[in-house]
Amino acid sequence: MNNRNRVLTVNDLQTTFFTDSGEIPAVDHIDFHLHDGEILGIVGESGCGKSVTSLSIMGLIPSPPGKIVGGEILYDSLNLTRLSEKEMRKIRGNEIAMIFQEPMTSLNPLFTIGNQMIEAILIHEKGWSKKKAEERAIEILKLVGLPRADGLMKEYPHQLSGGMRQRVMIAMALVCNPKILIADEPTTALDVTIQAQILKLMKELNVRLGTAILLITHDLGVVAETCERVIVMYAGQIIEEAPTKLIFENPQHPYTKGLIQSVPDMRFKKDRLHSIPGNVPKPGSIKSGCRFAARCEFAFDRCLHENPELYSTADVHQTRCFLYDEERVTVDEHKAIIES
Amino acid sequence: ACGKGSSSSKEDTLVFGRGGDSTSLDPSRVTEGETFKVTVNLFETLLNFGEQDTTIQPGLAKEWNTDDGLTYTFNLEEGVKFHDGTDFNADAVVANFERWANGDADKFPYYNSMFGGFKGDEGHVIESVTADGEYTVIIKLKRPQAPFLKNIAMSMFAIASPTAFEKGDDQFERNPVGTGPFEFVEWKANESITIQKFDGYWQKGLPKLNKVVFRSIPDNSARLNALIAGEIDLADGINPSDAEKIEGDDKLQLIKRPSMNVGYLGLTVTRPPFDKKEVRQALNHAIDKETIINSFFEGQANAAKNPMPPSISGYNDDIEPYEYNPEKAKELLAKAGYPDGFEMELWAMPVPRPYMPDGAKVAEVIQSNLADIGIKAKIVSYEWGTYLDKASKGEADAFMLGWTGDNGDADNFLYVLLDEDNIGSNNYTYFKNTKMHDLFIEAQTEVDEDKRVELYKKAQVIIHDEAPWVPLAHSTPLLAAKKGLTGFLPHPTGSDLLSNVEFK
Amino acid sequence: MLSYIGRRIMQLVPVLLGMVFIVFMMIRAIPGNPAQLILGQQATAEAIATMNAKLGLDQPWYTQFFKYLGGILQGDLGESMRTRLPVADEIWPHLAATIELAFFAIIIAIIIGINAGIISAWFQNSWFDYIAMILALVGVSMPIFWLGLLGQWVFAIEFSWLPTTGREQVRDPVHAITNLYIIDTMIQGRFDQLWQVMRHLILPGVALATIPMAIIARMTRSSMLEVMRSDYIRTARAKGQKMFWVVYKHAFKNAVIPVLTVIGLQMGMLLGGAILTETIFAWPGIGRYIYDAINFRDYPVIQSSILVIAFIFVMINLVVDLLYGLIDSRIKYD
Amino acid sequence: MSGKTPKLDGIIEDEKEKTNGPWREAWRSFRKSKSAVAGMIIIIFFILLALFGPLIAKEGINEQFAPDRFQPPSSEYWLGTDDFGRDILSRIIHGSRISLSVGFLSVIASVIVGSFLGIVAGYYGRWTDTIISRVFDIMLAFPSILLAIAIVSVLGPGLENALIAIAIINVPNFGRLIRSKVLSIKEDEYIMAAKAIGMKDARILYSHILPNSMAPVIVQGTLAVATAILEAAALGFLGLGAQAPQPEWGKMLADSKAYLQSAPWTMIFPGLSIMLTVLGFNLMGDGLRDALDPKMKS
Amino acid sequence: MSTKPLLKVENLKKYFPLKKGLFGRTVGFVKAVDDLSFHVNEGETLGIVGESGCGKSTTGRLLMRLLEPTEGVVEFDGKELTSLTQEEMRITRRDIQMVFQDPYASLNPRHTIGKILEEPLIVHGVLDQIERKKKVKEFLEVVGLNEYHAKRYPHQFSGGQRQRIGIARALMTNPKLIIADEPVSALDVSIQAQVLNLMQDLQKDFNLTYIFIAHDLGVVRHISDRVAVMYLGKIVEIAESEQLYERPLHPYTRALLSAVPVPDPDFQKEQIIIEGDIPSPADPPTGCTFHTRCPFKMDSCTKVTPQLNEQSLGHSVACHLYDSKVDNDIKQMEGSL
Ligand SMILES: Nc1ncnc2c1ncn2[C@@H]1O[C@H](COP(=O)(O)OP(=O)(O)OP(=O)(O)O)[C@@H](O)[C@H]1O
Ligand SMILES: Nc1ncnc2c1ncn2[C@@H]1O[C@H](COP(=O)(O)OP(=O)(O)OP(=O)(O)O)[C@@H](O)[C@H]1O
Ligand SMILES: [Mg+2]
Ligand SMILES: [Mg+2]
Repeated sequence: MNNRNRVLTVNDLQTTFFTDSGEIPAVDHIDFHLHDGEILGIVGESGCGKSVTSLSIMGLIPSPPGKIVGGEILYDSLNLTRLSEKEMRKIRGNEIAMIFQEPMTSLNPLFTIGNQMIEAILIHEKGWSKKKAEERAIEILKLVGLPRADGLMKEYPHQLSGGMRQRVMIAMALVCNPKILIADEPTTALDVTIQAQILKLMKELNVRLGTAILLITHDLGVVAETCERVIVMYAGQIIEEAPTKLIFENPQHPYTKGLIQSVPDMRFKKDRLHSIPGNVPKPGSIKSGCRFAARCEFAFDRCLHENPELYSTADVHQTRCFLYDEERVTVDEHKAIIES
Repeated sequence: ACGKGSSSSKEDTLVFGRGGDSTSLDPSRVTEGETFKVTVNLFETLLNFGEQDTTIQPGLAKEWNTDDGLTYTFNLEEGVKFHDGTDFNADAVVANFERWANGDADKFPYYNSMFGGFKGDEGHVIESVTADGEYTVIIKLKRPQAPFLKNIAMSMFAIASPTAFEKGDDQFERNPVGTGPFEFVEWKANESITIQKFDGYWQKGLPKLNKVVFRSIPDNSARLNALIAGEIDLADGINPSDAEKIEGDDKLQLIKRPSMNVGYLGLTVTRPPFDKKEVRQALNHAIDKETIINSFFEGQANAAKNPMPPSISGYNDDIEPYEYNPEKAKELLAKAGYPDGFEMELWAMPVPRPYMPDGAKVAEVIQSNLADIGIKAKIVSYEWGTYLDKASKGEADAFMLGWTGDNGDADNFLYVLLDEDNIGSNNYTYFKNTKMHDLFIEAQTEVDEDKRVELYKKAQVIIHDEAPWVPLAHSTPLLAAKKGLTGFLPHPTGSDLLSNVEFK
Repeated sequence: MLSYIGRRIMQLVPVLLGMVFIVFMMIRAIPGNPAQLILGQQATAEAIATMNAKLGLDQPWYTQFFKYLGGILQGDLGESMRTRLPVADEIWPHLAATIELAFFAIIIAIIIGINAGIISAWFQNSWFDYIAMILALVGVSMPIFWLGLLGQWVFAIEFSWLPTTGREQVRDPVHAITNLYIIDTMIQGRFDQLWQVMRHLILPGVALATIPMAIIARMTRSSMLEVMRSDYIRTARAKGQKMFWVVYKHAFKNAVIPVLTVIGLQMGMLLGGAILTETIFAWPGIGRYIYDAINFRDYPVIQSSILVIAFIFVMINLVVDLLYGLIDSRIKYD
Repeated sequence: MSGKTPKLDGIIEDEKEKTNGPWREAWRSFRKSKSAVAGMIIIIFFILLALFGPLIAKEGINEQFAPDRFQPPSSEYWLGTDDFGRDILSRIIHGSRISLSVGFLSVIASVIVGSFLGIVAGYYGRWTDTIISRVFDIMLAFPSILLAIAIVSVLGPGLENALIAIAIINVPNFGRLIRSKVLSIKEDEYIMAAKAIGMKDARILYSHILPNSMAPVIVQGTLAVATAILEAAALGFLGLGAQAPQPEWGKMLADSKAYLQSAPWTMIFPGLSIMLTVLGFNLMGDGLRDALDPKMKS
Repeated sequence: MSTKPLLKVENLKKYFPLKKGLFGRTVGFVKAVDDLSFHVNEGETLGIVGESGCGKSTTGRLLMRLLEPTEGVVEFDGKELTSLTQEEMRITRRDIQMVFQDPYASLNPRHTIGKILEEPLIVHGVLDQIERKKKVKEFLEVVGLNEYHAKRYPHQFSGGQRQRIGIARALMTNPKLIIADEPVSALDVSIQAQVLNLMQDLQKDFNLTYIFIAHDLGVVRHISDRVAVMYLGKIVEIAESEQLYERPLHPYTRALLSAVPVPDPDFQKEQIIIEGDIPSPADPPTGCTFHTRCPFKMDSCTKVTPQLNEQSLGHSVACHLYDSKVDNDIKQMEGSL
């Protein structure tokens, strides 16, 4: 897995919203990367910064009030944070495409599907004739499993069901064969049976087209079924990162553990759910110490004053928790002993 | 016809800005001045007024005479043609009189009031109008009517082309055909009326202008602005306050219309406390006419002491005006039983009129004058229609109003405005005096001018003493024109003949 | 669609009937007698009585009302009491004058207002946004009669750049065909006159345009801001679309409906509400016509012209509603 | 595990902040908007002027002093004098009383009548709704200024009648607003919740629906004061509103428009006063809308 | 747990008329709830699941008569609710309370929490002012909030706290039955667990009966004793929750269960992905409403509407596969599943 190319690398990214009521560090020093052709999941509760991360990559942070204040986003070796709006436009939709949570509102209600598909093509394929673009649009609509693609071209979004719209969104994202597809909670608004259809489609496309997918979700089930690797976010930070299997078998961060335990499982009945006390904090509301300390049953002194780093506990497993800092502590202690 | 004037290099189109549009172009059917302003140039009357007064001059009739004041003979101009080519002759005149006499008050309101009714009516003055040959017309009256010739000279009794009006009255008032120096071209409602030189006009060399456009600009200041900007050449209804400025402008000239009007404050004698003569006299003493004239007529007026202007024969100049004297006024009030004054409504005119350019403001001065003698006056105003209606019903305590003479006869002021016969119409004060009434009736049938003058002078003494009015001013209505405009002689009646006007 | 229009017009009937009734009753409540006004100060009591009879004013109100209604149903708007002309003939030139002015004004207002609103929303919180919005606020707060007078003073009198009043150069009057002078001069190929007509439109047009312009700008801005937050705008940008097209194609089309509503309402307002401008600029329009008619108690004129204006007003709304459907296929007319 | 006792949950990280009601909250966000505060300052300025100005302005408003006619602004007459030689500043100060009271009173009257009709129409629906809505439709199909002119013609010109006319023409605006508000609040889930606890209709109306429709009424009301002032001035300008010698701004404008060129100050200042006051209300209305309308809140 | 039915529903229907045109002609009906029959025993939790628009919320509202049913009988605690007058019903609402999906929208933004909680007591005229305040305080604590929260407004709380307030409000009048319409679907996972636990605790403490509406099958299983599965306004299957999840009978239930992603990457499940979308309730398919998407569609499915049949004790299903006539076929089908 490691020998695969990194198509996207995020280093120390910081995105802050400068609002009337203060600065909100919605994304607070995050590092991660996406391999060629993999499906990487990002999970976390509402407001933890998942969408802001993805919008930062796309260069679509609403500004003002938002701004990328630090770090870099490397697409291959191109730093996206440095690009001009014009250069960025060439990347968007062409190299990196994105689909959003709400299929109901993500399509412009006043233009036909065809119009919006063709637009997406012509933006990047300057020399194409309208006819050619239309053919391509129909081809790709068929690819995402939409019946009567020809007819759909002339229809308006409101004439389609939610599942169909999400398929159109995916088709629109794929028209230019992007390297990366960012999917921000693509199925949250859909019914389970429809969700299953869409997830299946995304997996198929990932295999067929080799598109790397960054799948954002808050549903651990979706992650378990779809992703190879998972990032868990909490209050603007990555708190754990590991291959999917590892996360579920051996969750390390107390929050990840709690999260996994608090989901009612359909397969069997738990007597009582585990519950993490307290509320999900807003980014920036906790100034010092570990963001999770206040809700953490294992919290100790250090947690309240110092923010832990991401500690690698295994080759592919990283956790932001002092509980996994033991090694270092011991090393430091050794040093101290030797020096004395 | 359009676009005709645009090419010629000599300036021969006059744009005359005025306050309102005409309602009709058939002068016999309306009573309103804006119509006559136009029709006086389209039509002619048997007799004319003087250029700037109301003396009787020849018109379409070059001579006229009467022996007994009952039979009048008119000898007509020959070779005159209507704009439509119809010949003007005695038959045409008869046809016009027949038309009027067979109408009703609704159709020909002025005929009704000037000649006492229509054919068959008891009060109808005209016995018959007949042609005696091509160019002689004989008018017989039932009884003498003193101002008869003046009446004949009024612009409403203009002679129209029978061919034209026989097509129908309603059709005619949109397409007027007369013998005047100008013929009708176009009427754009509320915007402009265009008339142009009548090539077949009988008086050689007239008119001097090729075209005249009457343009309605309701707002006085806007009209002046248009004049300054050169969009119009002549503007009626200039605010007295602008006079100084116009005189100072070397591109403009100020033109004064001879005054034949009176502006007054009427006191409704049926409403206490104005039923008391002393109170009415007190008001006469209390009001500072000088300030009013200086401030709101900008000096373009004379203080009034009688209900008619001095230019009209019969004016009594011997009358001593009530002096401005608040103390005396207070005394009179006390005598009448109001030592501490009282409260009253003071009705202010909502619209500017030549005799009262700014009623509301004058009312404010009067209000403060009255306050000086302890009378609390509340200024009330209705819009014009209501104002007249309510005032004529005697609902006002004191109201401002005025009158512009139609034919320059004393009867047209005194009888119309103050006689008991006109209570409910133009006598808004409800003033009644038998002695005065008798004088008026006598004067109406008296043909001897000197005797008439005496009668009216006597009447004025009575009016002065009874004081149903506070006569305020005889204003000089102002016009302004472009510098090069000559030959424009404004007429006291407000109907200005433009045939001599030209640009230099 | 056609049946929708038909139904809408059917729904109009009670509104218009109600209006006729209200206007009818209201103007009869205005004190003052038309006969007196027609006949003038000199009129005798009997003349007034004859006149009343002739005008039918001596009949009970319901007889008058139903007579009037009956006339309207036959397309007869009555006859002016003052000028004795059929109201239908008289109305058009006045209405045309106002329509020309109102259209000119609304077009200025739309072009400037919409673009100012769009740009303000696009560059929210920029100096352009601030200045445009302050101007817009000043615009809605403007007593237009004051603005008109000042404009007249500065541009027509002090600098003589523009004519002070009227619709045309009176010395060279436009030959009226449709009474819409812009069209008339074009039909006749008189482009010199067209130029003059346009010059006459500018001052009153701008004065009249001020308020709608400001309202449209504000409405466009807020509607655009709302739309710009929506998901499909993000989608359009994620496709790599240029901001210009995102704003003018995707966002504007979605933002335009409330703006259209406002435009429709304002246009209706301009048609009848131009009285002040018409007074100041001696514009021979319908507002002035009605105002004079009120002063003269010219009942048929008041009734009919208000009816006509209201009818146009409601028709504008209908057109606006139909436009919604053209823009937004989700809106169905059935 | 801490999940055992639900009582523990939720109270962590709950600092005891002050209670902030929605009104206080609105006030906070209102205060943040510079333009809203500017608007409020303008209004307060004019209100103070109206209340105390007459004490300061020593010149009588109606004292005519003919020798001082048309004095340009000077140290003696800050804003100059008019055609009666009256001090324009004093008249403007007194005029603020008229404009503000016409603005406020007419709007209050239309809010009361409009709310009543709107609630009846919105809450009871059916034929009352149909009738009331139709009447509103009819009234709204008149150009408002024409309607005002017609009403004033019926009642007779004068300040009180102008006020009544303005109040009448604004009734349908408020009526519709309230009606639509009532209709939309009726569908809100907390109304469902109130019904679910067995609340009576009347109580729902006055304890839930009314308070929640107040915010837009306040916003609309503030903006309506602005238009009312403009309308009053327009009527004054046409001679149908305030009568002489009342120093109403619109009337002052009309009285002095003849002197635009010779004494421009006579009309510039009243016009400015109208514009400023109206601007103040518009600014404040905008600020209130942002503060009170939850839809605009981010 | 007693087996006495607290609530009995028979043939409950709600058709919303589709209006059209100037005079509001009715041109059709949205059959939001179409012929439901079920019962809820005292002290138990009945879960109702189904995809969006299938009529879950409508059912909930019909039970409280917040909507008037088109047809059918609701019997609560021996009383026939559907025949009560408005006033009687209003009073009866003391005993049936509701918890809503969107905790923010269901709280009046202009009232303090104290007022919101006190209101049910005022409305039903129970207790005097002092006692009411005491009870408010008590119940705030019951749901894990604090006394001082009474002075605050809804917008000052987090989603989970608001939902606690919603629950507290429902408890104020000591109801017997609580209808919870998706009470946790707007909440985050970790918060959801808190609220579910709270609801379970309260059920024990106050001997409550729940009707728990949700679309999350995991949550429903966790909290329910029995579960009803709805599809297009009809119950297609109802059973003890163990039964339903372990041995689902209806093809829709199976598809639904198989579609739920399981948070366990190692778990291998049968994948039945049903094609297509839910048809519109305004124009439901004839016969079995599921036949358009059913992998086991038979001829009879397009024509005959299947009735709920009890297959084993307490386990009913509405599917022609289980009609006795086609008993043989079932066995074959079962094999192939
Ligand atoms: N336009 C904005 N202005 C101010 N703050 C913002 C804005 N957008 C996001 N934030 C802040 O950034 C934080 C992260 O938001 P983000 O949308 O990334 O959350 P998320 O993880 O996607 O949540 P969800 O699951 O609800 O979509 C939020 O807490 C929010 O306060
Ligand atoms: N007042 C109403 N008028 C008309 N149709 C309605 C009304 N309320 C609900 N419906 C329709 O009835 C059907 C069932 O709605 P309901 O709200 O009960 O579904 P639900 O199962 O609760 O869905 P969700 O999971 O989205 O909340 C839907 O198709 C809806 O459109
Ligand atoms: Mg998000
Ligand atoms: Mg629901």
